[in-house]
Amino acid sequence: MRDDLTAELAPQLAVELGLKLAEFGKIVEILGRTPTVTELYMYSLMWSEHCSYKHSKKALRMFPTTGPYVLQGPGENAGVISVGDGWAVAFKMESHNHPSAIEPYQGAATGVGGIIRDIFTMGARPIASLNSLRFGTLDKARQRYLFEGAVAGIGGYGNCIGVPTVGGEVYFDAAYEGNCLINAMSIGIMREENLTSAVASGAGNLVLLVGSTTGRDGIGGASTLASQEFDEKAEDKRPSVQVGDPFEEKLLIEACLELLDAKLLVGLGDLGAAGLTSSASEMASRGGVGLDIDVTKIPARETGMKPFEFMVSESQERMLAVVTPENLAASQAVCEKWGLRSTVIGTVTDTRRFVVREGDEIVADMPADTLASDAPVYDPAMTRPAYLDEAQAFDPSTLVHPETPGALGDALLRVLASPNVCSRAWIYRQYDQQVMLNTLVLPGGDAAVIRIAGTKRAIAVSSDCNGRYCYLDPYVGAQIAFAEAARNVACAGGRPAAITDCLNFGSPEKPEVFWTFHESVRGMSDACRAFEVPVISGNVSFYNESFGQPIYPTPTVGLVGVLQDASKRMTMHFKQAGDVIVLLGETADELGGSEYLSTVHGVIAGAPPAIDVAEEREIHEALLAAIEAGLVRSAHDCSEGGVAVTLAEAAIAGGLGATVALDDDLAPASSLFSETQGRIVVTCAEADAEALTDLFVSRGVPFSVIGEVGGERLVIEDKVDLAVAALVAAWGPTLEALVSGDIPQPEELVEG
Amino acid sequence: MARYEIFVTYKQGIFDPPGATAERALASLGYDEVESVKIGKYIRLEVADGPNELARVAEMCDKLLANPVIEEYRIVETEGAAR
Amino acid sequence: MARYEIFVTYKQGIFDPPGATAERALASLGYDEVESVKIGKYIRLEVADGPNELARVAEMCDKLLANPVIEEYRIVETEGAAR
Amino acid sequence: MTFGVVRFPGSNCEQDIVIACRYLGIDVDYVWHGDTDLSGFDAVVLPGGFSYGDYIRTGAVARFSPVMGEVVRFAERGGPVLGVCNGFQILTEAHMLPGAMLRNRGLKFICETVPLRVEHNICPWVDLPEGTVVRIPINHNEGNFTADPETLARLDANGQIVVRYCEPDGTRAPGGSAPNGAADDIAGICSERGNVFGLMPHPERVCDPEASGTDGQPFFTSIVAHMAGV
Ligand SMILES: Nc1ncnc2c1ncn2[C@@H]1O[C@H](COP(=O)(O)OP(=O)(O)O)[C@@H](O)[C@H]1O
Ligand SMILES: [Mg+2]
Repeated sequence: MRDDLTAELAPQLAVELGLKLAEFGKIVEILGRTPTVTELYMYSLMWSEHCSYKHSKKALRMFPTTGPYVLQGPGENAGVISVGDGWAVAFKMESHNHPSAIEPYQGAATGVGGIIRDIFTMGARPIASLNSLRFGTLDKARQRYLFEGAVAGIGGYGNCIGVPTVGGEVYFDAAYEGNCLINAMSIGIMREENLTSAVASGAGNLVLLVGSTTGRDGIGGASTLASQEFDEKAEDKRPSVQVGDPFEEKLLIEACLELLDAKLLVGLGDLGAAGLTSSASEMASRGGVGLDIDVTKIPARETGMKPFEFMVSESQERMLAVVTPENLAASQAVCEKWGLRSTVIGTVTDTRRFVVREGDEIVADMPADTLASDAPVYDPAMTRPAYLDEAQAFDPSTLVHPETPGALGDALLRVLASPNVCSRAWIYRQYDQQVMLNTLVLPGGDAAVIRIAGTKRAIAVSSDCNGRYCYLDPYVGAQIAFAEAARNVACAGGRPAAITDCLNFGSPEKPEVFWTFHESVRGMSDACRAFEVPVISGNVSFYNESFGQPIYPTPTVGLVGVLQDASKRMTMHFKQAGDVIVLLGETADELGGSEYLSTVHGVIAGAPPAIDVAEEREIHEALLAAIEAGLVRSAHDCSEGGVAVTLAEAAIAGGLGATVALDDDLAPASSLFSETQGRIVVTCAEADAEALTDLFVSRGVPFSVIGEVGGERLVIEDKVDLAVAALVAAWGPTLEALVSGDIPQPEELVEG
Repeated sequence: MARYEIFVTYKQGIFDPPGATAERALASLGYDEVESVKIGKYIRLEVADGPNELARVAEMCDKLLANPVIEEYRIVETEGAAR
Repeated sequence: MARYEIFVTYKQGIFDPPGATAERALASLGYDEVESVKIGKYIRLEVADGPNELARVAEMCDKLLANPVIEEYRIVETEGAAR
Repeated sequence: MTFGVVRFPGSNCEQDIVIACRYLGIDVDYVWHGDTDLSGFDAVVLPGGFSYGDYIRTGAVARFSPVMGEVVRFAERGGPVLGVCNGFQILTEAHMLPGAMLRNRGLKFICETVPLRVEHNICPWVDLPEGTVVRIPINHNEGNFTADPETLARLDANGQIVVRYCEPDGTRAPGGSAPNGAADDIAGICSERGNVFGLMPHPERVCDPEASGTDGQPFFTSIVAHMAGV
């Protein structure tokens, strides 16, 4: 066995690789000797935050993860739920923040590639993607570069592999300037019987590496990057950027699904963060077996690669399959057919040890479990951040708010033009939204609707998180993230089935940051319980800081809902003049953390809107009952910008105006822009108005009939009177204008 | 008036999918003598004479024409006349 | 073993979208000295020695590496050693 | 009548074509790029996608697939061939249709439903009255069709320009109506005999009223009626 590390040098290297000395001690204890270079690299990656969840593991136990139709909860590459008729849906969301902050196009592209592999590894065919993005404000050239590059990369990869990108979200806030967020979500469909596990078993079976060659690119990439905060050092990590090859990935999807359909594989795993080390050790540990891998068998992209480089390389578009010797020929034939490389690089053993050799010489030999399962688990300290009291104490009513229709109208136009509210068409126009012919509701509304071909059913999907709310109150903010996703899905006619999440935070080693993490997980868990919706997969991204400044706590929710009857799907735009407009829910005076406060007053403070998840659920159920009864013509929820923006968006999308009277007794600005939760603007045919309101009464949900669809203007009695064309002019062009660098001058934005 | 030719390629160790594809395609077309293919960008600038031209061209590469994170480039000044 | 560098550019009169965009971008970055930008492909082939190498490389260009309908190319043999 | 839909490595709309054809009651089956037998097929479709990753140039590698030699012979015998998006790009690379594709003006991928005007044409693939406006999604990064002036003039004179990008009312904007910058607003052209037809838009995406719409149906049914007629 090679010993290439002296007892003196070992701890030094360990620290350089990001291990704590205590962790190094544990490795020596496990091995009963000084680790080799290869072993140390492998442990350092598997025990990194990104791979081991050592800081988040305990908090995540708060999540409800079970349910009658959950086929696979957290722990595999993706979660899986049954959606009826023997069909199952697999989905997961994952972050690629740090790579994208260095190289936005490739970072975002390989992020999409990685999450897609997680899906077809389960035996599911990817059918839809979403993306959740956060950047600094677009008046900064660097932020425009990151935004434009990330969107192009997401499109470049997803379009090429032929998986539609059907939704997502994007916010721009200075809090993300040094550390953008790129969260990618993928959804796949499969027959229940094809559900596969990333497991190795059966001593004597062969380990087959399929797909791209292995190079030095991405050495310590995602895992290293994602496990430490950003600073000047980020520069040195640049070479770890990887270039994605979506063409290779497309071939991998087809070949792997064919291999699984033909039942040729014992197990299948993808190579993601920490490359071969991670997928191989996890597959071994799941199967309770050992592995014996010879790095000289691995097709190399470069000459002179060291064993540890083979083991930790994050070269993209590679899969690891376990096959019986009998099925080897047939399996390789399938790969060959698709023009893919496939190479036997090792065997499954019954020793439960992970052995790596370079030819005849053993360069690593450790208990397989210890890489995947024995990583330390921490109980990080928490303290409630000092800033909270002051931020929450801010009282928006101390500001001078517009009162006259003119001023209120200007405020509405400014909020509509805000990068956080304006049209997202500039983004999704760069994404293939329709390939596979299943997208029944395209991006642009609340949730996208994807039909499940061959059934009457469909799924509705949305990803949401308002980081400002979470900054002002992580517990409430995380509940709202869930509630808004569920509300968007309900507006499309879908009942929430399960969620995935991507928890983006600063350093867990900072008690104040960890407190916000813990509160967010608690909030999301409580919301899930109130809706009886499980968390079936997710991802934690810590160390989202730059120069010591953490981002807003950003616990993003990716929610999948089910429509039993796809023909009952609902959309958000006004349909017909004369339709009656009903506001579900009641508006309270809640401008804290609102888009209006930030856009018009430049203030990000106050208590975020309150939320009662039980009440929220009753409102969704009432809406769903109305939709299923065929009483609803359109439904659009209130989120950033309040009911005024909701009405404006429904008018813009429908090319129809409305005349409305809001019967609350709030100050006009609060009435229009308050971001009170649990509100949905619903329209129905005049003939159905009574039946609809009766239904709401019988369900005991608060509502008010506020007006009528029609005309070419949006008229909100005593408050707003604007041509729909003016709304379009404000809402439509913002992103394109900002990206092209012609930034609206401040004076263009001051109230007239 | 000078002409600068710029050759942009991926850095050492960064995977070049178009090159790899061309390699396979040429082989399947029977060009077995081809051992490797790299595909990058070829940029031709016509620049009005001025102070520290070359330095400014390099600046243009770093800022816009190349992506220093994953690409490297080579600048050659050629006669404006050159074809 | 020889190295061939191939420069593929659009023919006269064919609009070059990336070049035009780069031209505008450089101007907006203040590089007013730039009079024109053309963006094409830079292809580097490592070829095992054999009969009529150059002719075969030209053939590869006509068939695959360039599209004669819109593109023209220039082949330069450089030392295998050259960077 | 049976359609054969070619699967190249990297194609990703072949299944969409098959779904659309089945919906329209047209017999259809896949053809592997490595096969060289088209007997049993009455029409051939080259689908959209990113054959060979669109590396080097869109369609540049797919054009050399074994099946393509047979597709050329099929077309020379007068067999109807349709190329959608990447299929159109492959047809130009194979010189089965004139011209070539450049990157979209603006260098952005474009996915959106756009109005197209049916021109006076000789193409049996589109039997719609001249001037008909249909709304069909485009979905590409390299749909900026270009050809030399003579070729453009010839295409026009011969009725080989089948569909053009236009404004919603069917007119053409002075500055051009093509979102991708295509020469002469060209969205789709056919060969001199008319039997080979390539277009950038995706008619297969608007064949099912339950899901999207019906504007794409004539792009598949016309040829069936035409073949039945002869
Ligand atoms: N990054 C993105 N990628 C794709 N679609 C997006 C993206 N960002 C927003 N969208 C789409 O734009 C529409 C509006 O988004 P958003 O304002 O977040 O809706 P909501 O307020 O209902 O959550 C939605 O259909 C959403 O899917
Ligand atoms: Mg919404």
